[in-house]
Amino acid sequence: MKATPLSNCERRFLLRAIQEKKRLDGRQCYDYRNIRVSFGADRGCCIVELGRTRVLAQVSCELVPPKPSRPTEGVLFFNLELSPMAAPGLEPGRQSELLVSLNRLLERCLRDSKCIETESLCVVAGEKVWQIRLDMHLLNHDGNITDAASIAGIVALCHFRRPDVSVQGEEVTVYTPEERDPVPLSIHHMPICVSFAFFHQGTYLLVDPTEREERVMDGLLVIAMNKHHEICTIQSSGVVMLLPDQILRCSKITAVKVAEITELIQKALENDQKARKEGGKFGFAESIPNQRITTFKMESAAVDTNDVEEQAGEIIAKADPPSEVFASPVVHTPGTAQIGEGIESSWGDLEESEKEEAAEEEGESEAAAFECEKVETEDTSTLKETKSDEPIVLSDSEEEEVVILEPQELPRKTRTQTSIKQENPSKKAFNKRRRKKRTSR
Amino acid sequence: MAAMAMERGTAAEALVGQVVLPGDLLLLPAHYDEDAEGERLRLSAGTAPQGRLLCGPGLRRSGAGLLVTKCGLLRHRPGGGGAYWVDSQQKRYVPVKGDHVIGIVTAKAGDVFRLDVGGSEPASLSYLAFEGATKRNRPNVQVGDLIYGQFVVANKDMEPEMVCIDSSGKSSGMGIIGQDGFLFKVSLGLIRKLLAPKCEIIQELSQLYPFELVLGMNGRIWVKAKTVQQTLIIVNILEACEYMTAEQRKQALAKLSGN
Amino acid sequence: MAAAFKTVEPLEYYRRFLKENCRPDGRELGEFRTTTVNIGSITTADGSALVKLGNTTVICGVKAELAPPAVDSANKGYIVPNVELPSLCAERFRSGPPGEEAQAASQFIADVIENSQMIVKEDLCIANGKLAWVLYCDIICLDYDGNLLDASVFALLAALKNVQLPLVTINEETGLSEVNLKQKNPLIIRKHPVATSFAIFDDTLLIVDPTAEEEDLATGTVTIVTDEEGRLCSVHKPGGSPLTGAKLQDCITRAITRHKEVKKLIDKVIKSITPK
Amino acid sequence: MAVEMEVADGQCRLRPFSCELGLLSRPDGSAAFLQGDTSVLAGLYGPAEAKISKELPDRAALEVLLRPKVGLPGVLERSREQLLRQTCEAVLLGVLHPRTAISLVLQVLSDAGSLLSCCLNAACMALLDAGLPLAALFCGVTYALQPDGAILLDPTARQEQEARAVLTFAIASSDRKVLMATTKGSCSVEEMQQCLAAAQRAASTIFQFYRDSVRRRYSKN
Amino acid sequence: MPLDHRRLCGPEESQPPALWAAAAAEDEEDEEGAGAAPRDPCALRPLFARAGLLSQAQGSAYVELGSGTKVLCAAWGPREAAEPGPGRLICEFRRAPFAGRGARGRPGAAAEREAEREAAAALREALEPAVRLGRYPRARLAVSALLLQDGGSALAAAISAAALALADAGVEMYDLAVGCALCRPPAPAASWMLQPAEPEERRAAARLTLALLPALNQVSAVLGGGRGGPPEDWAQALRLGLDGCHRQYPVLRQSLLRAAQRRDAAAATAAAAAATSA
Repeated sequence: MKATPLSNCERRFLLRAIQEKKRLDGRQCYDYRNIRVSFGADRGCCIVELGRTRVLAQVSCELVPPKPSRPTEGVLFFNLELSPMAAPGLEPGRQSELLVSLNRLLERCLRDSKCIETESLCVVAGEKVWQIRLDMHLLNHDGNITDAASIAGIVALCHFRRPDVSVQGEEVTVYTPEERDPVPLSIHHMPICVSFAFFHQGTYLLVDPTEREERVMDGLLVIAMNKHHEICTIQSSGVVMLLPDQILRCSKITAVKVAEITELIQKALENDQKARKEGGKFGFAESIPNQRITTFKMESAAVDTNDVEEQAGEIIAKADPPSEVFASPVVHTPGTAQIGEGIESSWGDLEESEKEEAAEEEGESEAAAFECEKVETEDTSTLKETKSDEPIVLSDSEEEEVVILEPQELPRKTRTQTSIKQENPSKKAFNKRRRKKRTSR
Repeated sequence: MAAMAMERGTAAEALVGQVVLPGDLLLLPAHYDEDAEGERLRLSAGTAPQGRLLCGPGLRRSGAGLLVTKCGLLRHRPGGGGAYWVDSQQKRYVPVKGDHVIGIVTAKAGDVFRLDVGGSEPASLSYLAFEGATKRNRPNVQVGDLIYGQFVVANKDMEPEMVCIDSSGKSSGMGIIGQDGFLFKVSLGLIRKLLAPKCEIIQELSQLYPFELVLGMNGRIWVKAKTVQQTLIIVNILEACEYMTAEQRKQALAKLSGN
Repeated sequence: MAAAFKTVEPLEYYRRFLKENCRPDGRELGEFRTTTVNIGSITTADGSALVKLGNTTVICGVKAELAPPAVDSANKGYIVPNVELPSLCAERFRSGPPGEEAQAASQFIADVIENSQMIVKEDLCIANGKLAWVLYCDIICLDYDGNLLDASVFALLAALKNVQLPLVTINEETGLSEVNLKQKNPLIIRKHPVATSFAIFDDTLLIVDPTAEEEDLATGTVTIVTDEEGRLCSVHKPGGSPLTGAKLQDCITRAITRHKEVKKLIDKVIKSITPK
Repeated sequence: MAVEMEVADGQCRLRPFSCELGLLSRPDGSAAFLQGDTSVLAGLYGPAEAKISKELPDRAALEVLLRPKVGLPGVLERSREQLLRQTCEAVLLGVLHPRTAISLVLQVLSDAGSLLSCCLNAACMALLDAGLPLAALFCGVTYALQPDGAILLDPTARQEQEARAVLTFAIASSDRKVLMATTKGSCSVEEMQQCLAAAQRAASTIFQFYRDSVRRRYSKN
Repeated sequence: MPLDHRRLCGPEESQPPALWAAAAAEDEEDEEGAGAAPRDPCALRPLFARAGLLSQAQGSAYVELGSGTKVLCAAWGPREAAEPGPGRLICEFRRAPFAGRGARGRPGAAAEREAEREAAAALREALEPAVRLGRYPRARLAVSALLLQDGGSALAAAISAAALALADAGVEMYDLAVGCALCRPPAPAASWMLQPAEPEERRAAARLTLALLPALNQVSAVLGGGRGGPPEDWAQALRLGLDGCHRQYPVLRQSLLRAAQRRDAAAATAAAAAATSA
């Protein structure tokens, strides 16, 4: 799928609008788009919508042996996928440059910031630790994947609960949710990325660029920060010519945005927690915006299955009963058998014992010719080789293919060779001869 | 089985203006039944009696009736034998001969331009298919420019071909679209609505302030007003029309003109 | 003439035959091709079988290895089936890792094993939580002339019937496992699933055991797997032309007959190599 | 408990269904489909330009991708993609768009049982939303056979686990025929036919749900 | 997580049972060793060859050696290729996962792929001089070999089979290529041995595979290595190997003739059938 090209007039208009401090969606330069967080029924699952950009995140866990270098620490694994549904031009399984850099940035934001305590994920030092896996999927790309993914990632991590475990001696017991309440991860702080797009050689900057704005921007600056105003990651890309005070300005804006977003996240987490605790409804079904005309819901509906048994019985009764007549197998040689007659196959059919005699006889008559062929070779060595084929007899009724490697059990077929012995292969999968229907002509 | 299929069928007239789904069978008045087959043949042969029914987008002939192949609202135009078609809210454009569309130039290749029109393959447009163009006097077209043109060839088996002149060699409004202004995309359903004669939305908008507007059947809209701000307002209103009722739209417009 | 007609209008060519209730290769609509099985031909495998359905040829080799059971199923061994469609079996297959068709076939075989319980994974466990058998069942198509699934299921069954596992004991003192390669036992095969595939022609006609050509022209396929008790181990209809329940029942009826044929065949071939 | 009562009634229940159409801005068609807590998101692009290697001369080349929520797609996903693709192909009038590509991507959002039927429903809704020409609709229905032999409609993950067999069908809207069938576990012929007959009944309810969803969507035109 | 997601995977690690039966395994090897001792070093193994057995491939051949080696080959060509210049021969060599003794081969694993690629390259070396590639400009010829069971001398068998398959496909060739393998046992002063079996190959001090174009009497490929020996020693090996190739040639030729006859007969039958039906 090819992406639609950007026309010259769009490019010019967008840049002019930015100069006039106008944005397509009516935002101010430093405005973030609306953020919506919804949780799945599973723990550690959320969808974050940043305007029309949408990211799904899911956290999962598994008991694994720790890394040898860090025997008392859990393992963290992060992965963002750009699903081909997110935009035309994204292909499955392709590690584009964009994807690699996004993953590296998220890794730095979530792992290097040490926001998750990995020591608490150790079960048995050097033997078993929890591996926490965070999968993120971009579902719709309308710009600023970084921020959306970083929010989705941290929300999913906060929402996640791993099974409780206990260790007694060597025995590790993993409890089901019914036995013991699952435990949350211990998260020290929540780093959140805020992206700034730069235009006109760094003169203008926009927070949270949309996809179209990204297509005309010169460069991007991403700052990850937590609500304690600690910068966790800072990274620029593209052509960014920044003055020191611009970076300072950006970090101040970041602090404000991070505070807002953190509050929003916490509220969303609390609401979900409350719904779960009070036995209310939760999960994606609850977060579907009912008022929209594009959504529709149906309550649990009954399906009448009263007489399906009769209906099924009728179908079976009407069908013909299974035929009692069927072909009986013919065993050719030990280990090889066949059912069905007839159709020639180019692999040749396997031997049929009754015909062996015929083969034998013909073989005899050909023996002389065959030996001639082999004379020289047999002179030079005790050649154990046997012929692969019968020489040319084109009798139309019976033409066969013969087989050199006869099993020991059938010594009569060793024919002129005297030396065939131990190397006989034990089976005859490929000993074959062509059999024609004699009746055919 | 045939009986079952019949049971599903509903008289076409009864469903006009209603939502139909693929697989629905529309029954036509009985007198169409006998000669349903070979419909097209006779049409082209010109021997068909008047009152031949036209079967438009989203519908197929199926025995005596019509089979719906797209979801949307069933439309009917009386007159002659009448015409039925399905109006659907689709985003992806499929070129149709005679459609006026906005294309983006993606390449110049020999004597033709390649244009992205949002279909499954690029359309071609000859250098000479502009008003007044000759071998010497070629139009000044750059990659990335917008062109408003019309399909002269568009079918499923051939590469679509566009021109910017009508049959008399005049541009009649087609050609390169100005360098200013803004391009955006809406659903094909909305475009059809906007292009309908006496479209309320356009009429209401035109009372706000003057602006230029080009509507492509491929869902692309180019708009240019005096200022960036004014252009943006038009863009936002048109985009919002996708899901607004007339009532909501009037309220929004009133708010704007109040400002 | 006939050859040219076949090339230009293959579908019409087939229809002419099907109208007369027969197929270009002389079979009736409900007739299988010659089925041949040969077991034990690969001596480097712990069990093997070569199955031919007409031209279609499939070989299955089983290798048995030892591994600790998975944490969440401490009393179970593993069965790992994989179907390969190497580039030599037909022109359309590329070399390299398995494509969609091979992967779908692998999953189908895995489902048949699981659904039929032909081998109970608990039987493969040697010491709870410590040691279990891993049966790698590699099914390779050597010549693809249609109906891969039937041939593969049969080859798998025949190869598993052919498997001889050495005796493994756990030495109580040392806690180590000991393998006695001299003493071998066959696997316990609890069920004998047999697959029967059909191609759907022109949305209505069902023909059994389709060739590659027939599969190409068909508008869909159905595979029914039954066991010796006539239970359904798989009803696999991967899309294609819609069918009624009654048509599906016809397929099942044919599959039950086919099961009897194949079961007899496998019993006979196993008997032929069993030392008396 | 509730389940037993339903069986006693001779009735089976679908879990609450919801669906949102056109929720993604980039794809040409999109739909989220929820059955209870199971949910699948579908996005569709096309008919678009096909890669030459994938181009088909006489019809559109349909590609279906199924993305699991955790990890990369594997053999199971590949085999389900084949089921889904061939089901879609059976109703899609691909001959109307030769040499083009249609790409349908399904993302699992939550698997709480009957996932394959939810995938089928999401796929069909996305096809509808994209406005592709279809000869008919299809819907997915999953039945579980409980150890006591009773049949259970639209089972949850736990019910699937406890079941003796799980059968999933894709039913076409024309004549309620079977487009796709796949089974897990083993069952008798009678049981299979019962589930099929019941699935055909359930299909009517689901198609009505489709119709109501689309009606609501077009309610403001 | 570099897991193979295109195949069904079992446990991350598993061992063949023979590992746990160390004592027993040695016994077995000894037996084999003893059995091999009286083998005549110049003896060839029984050879079975058959051409034209696959229905889907344009050309095909199957070669089986008495030691248990089984190779199946298919050939296609010519097919249109994008790149200009003379025709290209694409060779593929695959080992069935169950082809070897001991642990199952892991298809797709790096080591496995590397070994297969090396064998494929050797195959191409051996075959290219035999094929009239100049006759197929802008075209591709393809040969795939599948080793079903490795009983030693596998590459040599694959070379013979691949040449047969190409010839069977009707590809224009100067000559057939015949492969032959040799090895030198580890014992000091041991002489080279023709067509080693798998255990012999495994223990060998030096190995050599060569391909001969018998009609032209030209060697098309030599691949060997191991503990060094004097040049005369290797020359001796070469002579022995060439002799081995020459001795195999009639059998291979015969199988091709057979295949051609069979094809003619089938065509005649088909023609007759068409005639009667008409």
